Amino acid sequence: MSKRYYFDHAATTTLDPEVFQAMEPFFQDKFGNPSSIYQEGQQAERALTEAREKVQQMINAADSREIIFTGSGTEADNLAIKGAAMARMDRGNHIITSKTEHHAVLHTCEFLEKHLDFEVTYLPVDEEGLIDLQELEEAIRPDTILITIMTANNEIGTIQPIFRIAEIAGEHDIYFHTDAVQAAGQLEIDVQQSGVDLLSLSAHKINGPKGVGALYVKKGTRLLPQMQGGAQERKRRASTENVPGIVGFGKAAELAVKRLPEKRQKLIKFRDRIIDTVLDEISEVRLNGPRGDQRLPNNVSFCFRYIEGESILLNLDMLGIAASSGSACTSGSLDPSHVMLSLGLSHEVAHGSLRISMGYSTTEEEVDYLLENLPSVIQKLRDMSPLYEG
Amino acid sequence: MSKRYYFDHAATTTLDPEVFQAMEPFFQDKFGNPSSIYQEGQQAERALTEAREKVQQMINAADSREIIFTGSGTEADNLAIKGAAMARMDRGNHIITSKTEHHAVLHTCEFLEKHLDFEVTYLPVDEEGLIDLQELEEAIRPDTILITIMTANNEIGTIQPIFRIAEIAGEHDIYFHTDAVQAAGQLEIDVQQSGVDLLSLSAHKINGPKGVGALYVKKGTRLLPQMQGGAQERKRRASTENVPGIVGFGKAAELAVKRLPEKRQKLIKFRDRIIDTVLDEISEVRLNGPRGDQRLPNNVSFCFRYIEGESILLNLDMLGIAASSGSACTSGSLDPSHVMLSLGLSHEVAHGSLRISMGYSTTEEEVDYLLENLPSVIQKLRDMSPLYEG
Amino acid sequence: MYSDKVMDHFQCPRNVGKMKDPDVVGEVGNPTCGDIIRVYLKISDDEIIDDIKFSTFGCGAAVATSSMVTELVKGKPLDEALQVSKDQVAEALDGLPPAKMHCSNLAADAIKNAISNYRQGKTGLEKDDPENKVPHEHH
Amino acid sequence: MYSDKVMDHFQCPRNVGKMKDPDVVGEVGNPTCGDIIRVYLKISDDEIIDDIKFSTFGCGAAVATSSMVTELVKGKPLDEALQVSKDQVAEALDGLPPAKMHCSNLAADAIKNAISNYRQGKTGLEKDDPENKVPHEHH
Ligand SMILES: Cc1ncc(COP(=O)(O)O)c(C=O)c1O
Ligand SMILES: Cc1ncc(COP(=O)(O)O)c(C=O)c1O
Repeated sequence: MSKRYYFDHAATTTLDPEVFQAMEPFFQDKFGNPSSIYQEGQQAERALTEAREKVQQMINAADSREIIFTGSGTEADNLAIKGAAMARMDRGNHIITSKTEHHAVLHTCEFLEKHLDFEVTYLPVDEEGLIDLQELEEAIRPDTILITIMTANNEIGTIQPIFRIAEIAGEHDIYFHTDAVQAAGQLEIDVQQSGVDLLSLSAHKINGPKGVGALYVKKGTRLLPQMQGGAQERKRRASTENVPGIVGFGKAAELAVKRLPEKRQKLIKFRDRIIDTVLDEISEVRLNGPRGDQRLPNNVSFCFRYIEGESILLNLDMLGIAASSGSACTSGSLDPSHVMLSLGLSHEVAHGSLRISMGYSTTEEEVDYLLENLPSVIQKLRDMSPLYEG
Repeated sequence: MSKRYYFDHAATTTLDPEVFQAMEPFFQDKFGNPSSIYQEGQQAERALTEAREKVQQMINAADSREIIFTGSGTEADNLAIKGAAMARMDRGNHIITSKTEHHAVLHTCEFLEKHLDFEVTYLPVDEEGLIDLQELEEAIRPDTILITIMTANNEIGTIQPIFRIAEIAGEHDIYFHTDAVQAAGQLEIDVQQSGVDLLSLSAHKINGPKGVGALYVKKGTRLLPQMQGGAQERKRRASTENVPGIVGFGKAAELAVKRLPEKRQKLIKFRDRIIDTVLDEISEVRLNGPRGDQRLPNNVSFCFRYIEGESILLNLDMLGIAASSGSACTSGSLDPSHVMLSLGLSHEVAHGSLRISMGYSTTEEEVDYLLENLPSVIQKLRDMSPLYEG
Repeated sequence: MYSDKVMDHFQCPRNVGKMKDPDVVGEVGNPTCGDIIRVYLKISDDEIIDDIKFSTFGCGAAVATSSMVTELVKGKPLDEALQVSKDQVAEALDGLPPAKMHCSNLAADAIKNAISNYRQGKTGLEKDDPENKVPHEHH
Repeated sequence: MYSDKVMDHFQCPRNVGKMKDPDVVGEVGNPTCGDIIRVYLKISDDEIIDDIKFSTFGCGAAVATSSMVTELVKGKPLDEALQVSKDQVAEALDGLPPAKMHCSNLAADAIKNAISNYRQGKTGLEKDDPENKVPHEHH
């Protein structure tokens, strides 16, 4: 493979060498089962505790026991929503979420509607992807038991007003879950200050390993476990623990905290340069999501008219650039991304979306290369589009 | 750590060096998300396909698409049981299982009883841990939709008559799930010949990585997915795939198949030698589980009267030996293992259980060492027991 | 995901572009689905496709199948061009991913639409004639 | 899981063994729970614990707490020995895992049972006297 320019850090990230180093001993040397009482087991158990404390610190939880390790960010979302909903069925069966949540949240809510008789309100968003707090308040009913709104959107980078949502939820004694999978490593997360009850994380988005996630569960929050079996994770998530994976998550969390200020500054600069340059050099393009502080530092999202996303990606790939799109062809369904459609875009426009997402390792030179090559790719595709008259 | 003698392969195994080698490139180099259409993603996707084919081959499934990768053996059990039960609610709500299943099965059944109005029959076992096929037939009702009986028991090594159970289930159009987590790598598994509908596996029991499992789902079997989100695993298990873990599982499956005949022969020899020697040299000891072909090649389980399991383990640990017990102290509950109690043992006797489980790497020298040291540990503890008059 | 042949046709599409004065055009698909294929034909007096161009809004498969179809029908009599099927196009490209067989393999239909227009004496460029464009239905 | 001190007392229990002719014995626990602790005492005329031995059926914590208790009370007057509490035992061992605090930390109770037997003029070895043995209740 010749030189690659990776601009899809929101999809997944490479494992940081330091993280790999931290994990390595736990594959062969320190391979014990943490439930075992002999040396190998106790060693593994201690490693879990350390990792738990590092994840705790990343989100400033009060106690490391508030962290449940899971097998993915998706599982954390499923556990939070099903677990809280089923635990609170005695109080009501209404859930509030938004239309731009990740499928791990949306499809979980739909599962509860379809199979367990819950009712779900899907809040609309404005053209920048923000929910309206007044609409949220109006959607609250006496039987509302859970609000789940993501901290930051994976496609368009919109940051929701989490503190205010937590406050509103608290006033009505409603649990508040937030999917912070994309926010972690990009923003400071402080569960005590924000007052959320449940928060999902995923290791592979912050240069940690794939196949490990975590759910923060504030002390006292009722949660019905969704994985039955052994007594692991204080009986809240059965399964022999993925020790190397969890150790890697801990290390990745530690690095994420350390690197945040510098990374943030760098990526905001790159982000704004990409946005400015593209809006300047390419016609008939739309920026998806807000500008400034309400946008994730590492996310850029455009819709280019008259062309289709997969074709953009394949052309970029041929040039060594990896990026993503919410076009139907890449979403695994017939429709383009539900996030794009929620912004009020037509199908045609939504098909032409391109997400550029950056990470810790992104360099100026990579951004240069992207900006040099993107305009001609767009033009090439427009030239072969029957919709483009230019 | 000085030289260790690891006799707890049923709890977990060390990662085979070849497996580690197979996984390693997928952490940093080939880190793409399999859902991505650019090179990095497609490379990861191909690796998943290869791993799936290797797991397929280990159990002789007809099609690799019948394999769903999960985050653990526990998750495979949960998905099989909840997924099949919820998919078949239109046909009935009765499930049959046995009293000696792993908690991943038992507690999942209890979850369905408690929260989703299913009814569960827990079949008793005889003193060797075998279910009675006649009792199974008698337990079948018109509304029985699922039978879940493990292939081989994790504590006492009893192998259930899977072929016959599958036949009985088939005659009544009942789905048959079997937890083969402990059987894999020890016995030949052939899902086509045995006719099971659903079968659970876990990588870390066969020198693969922790945090990866798999569920075999025979083509045409209805299954309601239990993890909602993206379209991974053909929409049956959402989550970004644990690519290195799955690749490792594939390699471990390949090695397990290759090594089975030789390993089997070796371990049966060791197993029978341990059983014979202990029964010969130590008084008032009970072998748990059957002898011969109905017992897993790698499992030995005893109850030693007058003494308690955790104390045995700690003493062995001090001598460098790692083993396990079903005593209350090690089970995380107040009662000793439900498996021991199901055999009809008293609490007192059940507390004194010791499981010795072997693996591919077990050597004759390790067995020698164990047999040299076990009798004096037992005697030392008996000498300090108020129950022992000897 | 895509065969080398598909990627080759995507990377270097044959006969791509808009034709200044075609005898007839055909079009299929719609922007909502994310796939539109338009073909421009020059047809000789004895009903041979003398020249062909295409323009496509769509994914890799849509571009590659368009390119392949133009290769398959160029120089052929109309009756033969009408025989070109989706399966043939996919086969000539060493196969397509299952999800792409239906949605993005529309180029043969565009040819049929063009020929049908031609035989009805239309150019396919008349405004507001619904028959000019074949919408693409999802089943 | 266990502190070094616990492991030390487990590995080399102090005062372990059965006493040939004790003045009194005390016992607590039952085999169903998986923990029984028996203590054997020699008591001087001025009510000092001159010698003590224990035997234990139980886990690591049960053995270590038994060992520690015998050290704490040996040479002490009975009234002082009665003051030894579970928390003191656990503390002297640099702590116990939470799950072990209640179930396996019974040795102080065994001492109390022995002293109570002694003061009632019993040896604690009488057969069929239910008061001789303190069953261990789970809450
Ligand atoms: C916002 C958001 N939530 C949840 C997930 C799911 O996490 P995972 O891939 O670990 O299952 C992702 C990424 O895929 C995400 O971007
Ligand atoms: C029989 C059996 N089933 C299920 C499991 C659970 O598998 P995992 O540890 O991968 O969750 C185990 C082992 O823990 C087992 O022995």
